[in-house]
Amino acid sequence: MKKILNDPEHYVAEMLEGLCAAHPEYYKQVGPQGRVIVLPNAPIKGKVGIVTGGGSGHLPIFTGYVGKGLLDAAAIGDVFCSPTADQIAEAMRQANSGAGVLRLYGNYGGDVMNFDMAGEMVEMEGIESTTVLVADDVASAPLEEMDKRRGTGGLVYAFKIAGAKADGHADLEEVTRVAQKAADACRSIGMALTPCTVPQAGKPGFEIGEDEMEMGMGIHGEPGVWRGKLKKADMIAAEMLELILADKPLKKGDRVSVLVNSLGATPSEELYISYRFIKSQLDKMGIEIVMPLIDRYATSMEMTGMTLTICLLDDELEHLLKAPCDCAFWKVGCYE
Amino acid sequence: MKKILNDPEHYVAEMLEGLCAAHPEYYKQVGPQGRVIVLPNAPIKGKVGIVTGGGSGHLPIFTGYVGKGLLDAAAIGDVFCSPTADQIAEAMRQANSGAGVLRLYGNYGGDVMNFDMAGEMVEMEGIESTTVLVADDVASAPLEEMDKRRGTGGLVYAFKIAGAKADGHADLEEVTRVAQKAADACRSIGMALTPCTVPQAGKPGFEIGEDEMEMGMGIHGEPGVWRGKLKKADMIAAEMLELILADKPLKKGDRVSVLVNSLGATPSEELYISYRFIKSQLDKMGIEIVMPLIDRYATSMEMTGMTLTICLLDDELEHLLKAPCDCAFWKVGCYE
Amino acid sequence: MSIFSKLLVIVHSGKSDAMSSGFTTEKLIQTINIMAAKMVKSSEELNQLDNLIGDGDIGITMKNGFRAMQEKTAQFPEDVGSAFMMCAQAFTSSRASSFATLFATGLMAAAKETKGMTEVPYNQIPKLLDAAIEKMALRGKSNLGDKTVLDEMAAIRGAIREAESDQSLIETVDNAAEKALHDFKNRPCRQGRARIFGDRTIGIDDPGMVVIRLLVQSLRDAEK
Amino acid sequence: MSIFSKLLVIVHSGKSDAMSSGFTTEKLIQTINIMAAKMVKSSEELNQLDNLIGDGDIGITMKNGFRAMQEKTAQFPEDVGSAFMMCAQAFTSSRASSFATLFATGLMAAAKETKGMTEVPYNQIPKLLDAAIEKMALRGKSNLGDKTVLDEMAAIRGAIREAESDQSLIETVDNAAEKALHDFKNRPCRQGRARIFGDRTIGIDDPGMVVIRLLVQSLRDAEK
Ligand SMILES: Nc1ncnc2c1ncn2[C@@H]1O[C@H](COP(=O)(O)OP(=O)(O)O)[C@@H](O)[C@H]1O
Ligand SMILES: Nc1ncnc2c1ncn2[C@@H]1O[C@H](COP(=O)(O)OP(=O)(O)O)[C@@H](O)[C@H]1O
Ligand SMILES: [Mg+2]
Ligand SMILES: [Mg+2]
Ligand SMILES: [Mg+2]
Ligand SMILES: [Mg+2]
Repeated sequence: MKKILNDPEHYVAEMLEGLCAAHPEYYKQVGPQGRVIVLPNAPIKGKVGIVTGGGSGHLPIFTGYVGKGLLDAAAIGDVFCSPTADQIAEAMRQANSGAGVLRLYGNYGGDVMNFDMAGEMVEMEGIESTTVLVADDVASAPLEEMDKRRGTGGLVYAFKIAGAKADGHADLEEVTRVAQKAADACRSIGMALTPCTVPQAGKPGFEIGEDEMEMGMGIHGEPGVWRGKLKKADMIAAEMLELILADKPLKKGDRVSVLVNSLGATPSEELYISYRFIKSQLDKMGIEIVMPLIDRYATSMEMTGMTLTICLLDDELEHLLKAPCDCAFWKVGCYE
Repeated sequence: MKKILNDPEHYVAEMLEGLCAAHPEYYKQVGPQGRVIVLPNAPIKGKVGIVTGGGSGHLPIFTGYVGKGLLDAAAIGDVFCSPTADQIAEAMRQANSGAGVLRLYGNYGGDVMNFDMAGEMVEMEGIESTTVLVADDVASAPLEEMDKRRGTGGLVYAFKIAGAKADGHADLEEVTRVAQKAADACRSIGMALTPCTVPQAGKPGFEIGEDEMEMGMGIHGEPGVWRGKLKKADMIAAEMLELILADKPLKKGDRVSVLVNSLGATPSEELYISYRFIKSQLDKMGIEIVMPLIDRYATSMEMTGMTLTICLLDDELEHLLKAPCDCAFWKVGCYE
Repeated sequence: MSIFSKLLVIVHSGKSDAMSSGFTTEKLIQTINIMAAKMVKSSEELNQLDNLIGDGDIGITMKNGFRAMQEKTAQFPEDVGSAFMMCAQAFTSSRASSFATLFATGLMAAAKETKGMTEVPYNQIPKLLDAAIEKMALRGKSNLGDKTVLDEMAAIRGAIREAESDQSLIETVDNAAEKALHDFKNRPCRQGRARIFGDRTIGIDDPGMVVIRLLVQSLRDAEK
Repeated sequence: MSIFSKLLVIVHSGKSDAMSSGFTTEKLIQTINIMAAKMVKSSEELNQLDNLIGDGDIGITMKNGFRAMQEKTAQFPEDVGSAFMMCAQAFTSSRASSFATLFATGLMAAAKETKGMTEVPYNQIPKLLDAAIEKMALRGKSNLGDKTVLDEMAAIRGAIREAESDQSLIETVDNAAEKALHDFKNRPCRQGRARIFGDRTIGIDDPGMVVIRLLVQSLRDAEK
């Protein structure tokens, strides 16, 4: 295991300690086992709180997106493990100013159960809350079973758009509505070239041949659509785009944002090579790209591979996407 | 070679095409073979132009730091190869508004020769220029031969600080002075766990055992101080800090910025684990950390490893470091 | 006669006995200890199984979860409901995973049913099991037949109902547990991480079902 | 008699001959073609050598550089100086690397010396070589003895000066080239990427020196 770490048991604790020490203006560590990260000035009076959570190992997701115009709190589990219900409940308490809390997270079984349980726990304390699940990975279930799909790059758009809406002091119903709208607007697909290693496991999560790739693989190494010889960048991008467009057709004149996201080891250079092709295809179709995101937004530690997300915009979503936000990993526009 | 690319011969061209297509507000592609990337509104009237250059494969370095409050133009070579003198000369022409041009780049033999040659070329055209070399890697030569050291993370501080100075419309002499001051204020050291592959070479740049690390390794895989068994994160950080402090002692009350930089594959989680320890050590010494930078600022594609840079600040450098800047990879503060 | 056997005997016969008229906190602790030993021993095997169609952690979950419960037993109150609640809390807070959450959900259901009781009549045990299955299904948004922990628990519940005699009860339950595993082996998992593997889960035991099967086995072995 | 041999003979004797009174653009093209073939053939071997103590690209540099020059030969003007200048430009613009820049610097020095001449008297060749070495040393901020291309060129320059007869000149130069390589083999590289490898470069030929040695060899072989 080629990782820079101390005891694998302390991986998450030390990571969070470093994160909060580096950026105290964005992240405050509280809650059971210190697994709740909250905006230092939360809860913000009159503002709907947005809470997320999930496993560690995906920075900037989840914790990293706690910030202005983004999330108010996140509950963070071990690497690739859900946070516990009481951690999530504490994140919700921290985020609640009385205006209610949106639970906004990815559709993974363990997370759903714990977020539901947490919701029930704080409900008894009088905290009103709603849920929006991001389930954007088209490779994880067919269209008929959309509700079984897992969440991936779409989380980034949902965080940004819901965060901007809450920033404007919309009420819980409105924030929930746009969060759901953003989640519904996104489709994603991933591909991987090499696995990553969960520190506590000590060995790679899967094996794959020296000349192989897997199309449609999930961010924890969940099996995808096919595994075979590594293809050329343009072929890969073309297929990813095709899989997304088959699921959510786009037409001339549509405006979309595109997220070309590295799973960790894949360098920016390769993301730009891929983006180049994706843009050329969308150009041909008469589809306009707005605010493309090309970097590491949702990773699996040192996994090699990338995900592509397309978010279909309308005026409302575009406006919210372009609104200011500020966290250690992502800044849009300016707060003044 | 597990890379997402088309023809290795077109790696750099396609990468630049994607970069400029994604962020036309920051990057315009001009010059011989399209290897000059320039701010769309350059040259900026009355402003000293800052030009850098170097090999591809290090994003955000070099091209990525063309932006407001940063660089005006960059000449970019093949992966790990210097740009040509005529590309550099063209970058200088593009950046020159008449206020002169600072050539600010890393101390690598090939680059120095080509920047010198370019300087001579444009001198005949009446473009005034100066040179500041960043040579911050303490592992690459002993203190007595400082001028032989290569440039690494210190480039980021030099770009930021010189860029802010030029942004304030200081003259060439002043911009050159603070650039040199920033370069002198930085010390860096790297370590690597796995190599990266130059696309045109098709195979990893070096070999290293499954349980080995190399301390002091350069960003192109240049040999370091020692190679041996992979140590724990805190031991690695302690040794890196020690090597830097032996070269540039710090005292109680000093203010520094710290850059913990991933070479590519090493995830943010591990950077934060390392930062945690570095901060605790500096805290003990009574040294204050200002604006820590913890991310991928200077990479070697998919290499696993990290570099540590310490930049000793005075009021002037701190002020310039915190001044606004804006490029696709790094935003500080706000332009309004 | 072991606690478990006695428990099952009495559950089945529907009559309480003078010596041990019900399930107490003390008996809960004994049960936990028996099961904990089995989970520690089987941890690696369970991880390996979960690794085939999941993330390879269910063994850690069970080991940590039972250890966390054991650490709390000294503070267990006489109130069986509160003791069950402490079990649930210990189990979830040790480590979040689908199974931990489901298991804790089941324990909470039992807690609700037994709140305020220092002795739970054995014949109420089937009710606890029913409550647990119901709440766990709600929590997991899953149905019987999805090849999950629920199917194994339902099989046990069924065996208790149908056992022909008091003496054969533990054997019947144990056989039912084994049979359910076998019956589901060649069906696909339709919940949790395993779902995504689809037909590749055919021929592989569901890790959650195996956990329950092992817990039953630990009680049967303790009786021998 | 080959061009190169004739060139050396005349350089050495200091007298020009009627048939071929000097070095012309045409002869430059012939020389480039001979050398280009050698560089194409040796490209992989040179890369491997550079890989030991550098970045493994000097073979590509030379192959591409000579090909770039060949692509320009059709447009070479009669003015030898301008032709040399076009060589320098072709060489640098094809690919930047230390060696390409140094080689181009040398070609530019030659260009300056021969500007406006359609025929360069052979006896001026040593002057061109001197100018190239001087400018290259300035460009590389390096000294003789650093185990670089400069040392190989200096050895050749020295051999021309000391050759005992016209006929033996090409042999003398070739031997000197070989000897210089041998003499420096067990010294450490003090410039370029190789410098960082320090004493590990002892026992390994400097790639830049080997390039020059191969170029000389190609001319000697062409004469046979
Ligand atoms: N939605 C669900 N409903 C019922 N049982 C489930 C559900 N999801 C998972 N399980 C059970 O949990 C087991 C996996 O537990 P665990 O390894 O803790 O999951 P994970 O690591 O994916 O969070 C499965 O074998 C299955 O029996
Ligand atoms: N500063 C220098 N002065 C003289 N010669 C140099 C210098 N740097 C490199 N060289 C020569 O160039 C050769 C390496 O060329 P090349 O492979 O193109 O370098 P790089 O790939 O490092 O840019 C060396 O073998 C040496 O002969
Ligand atoms: Mg599991
Ligand atoms: Mg798990
Ligand atoms: Mg080289
Ligand atoms: Mg090179």
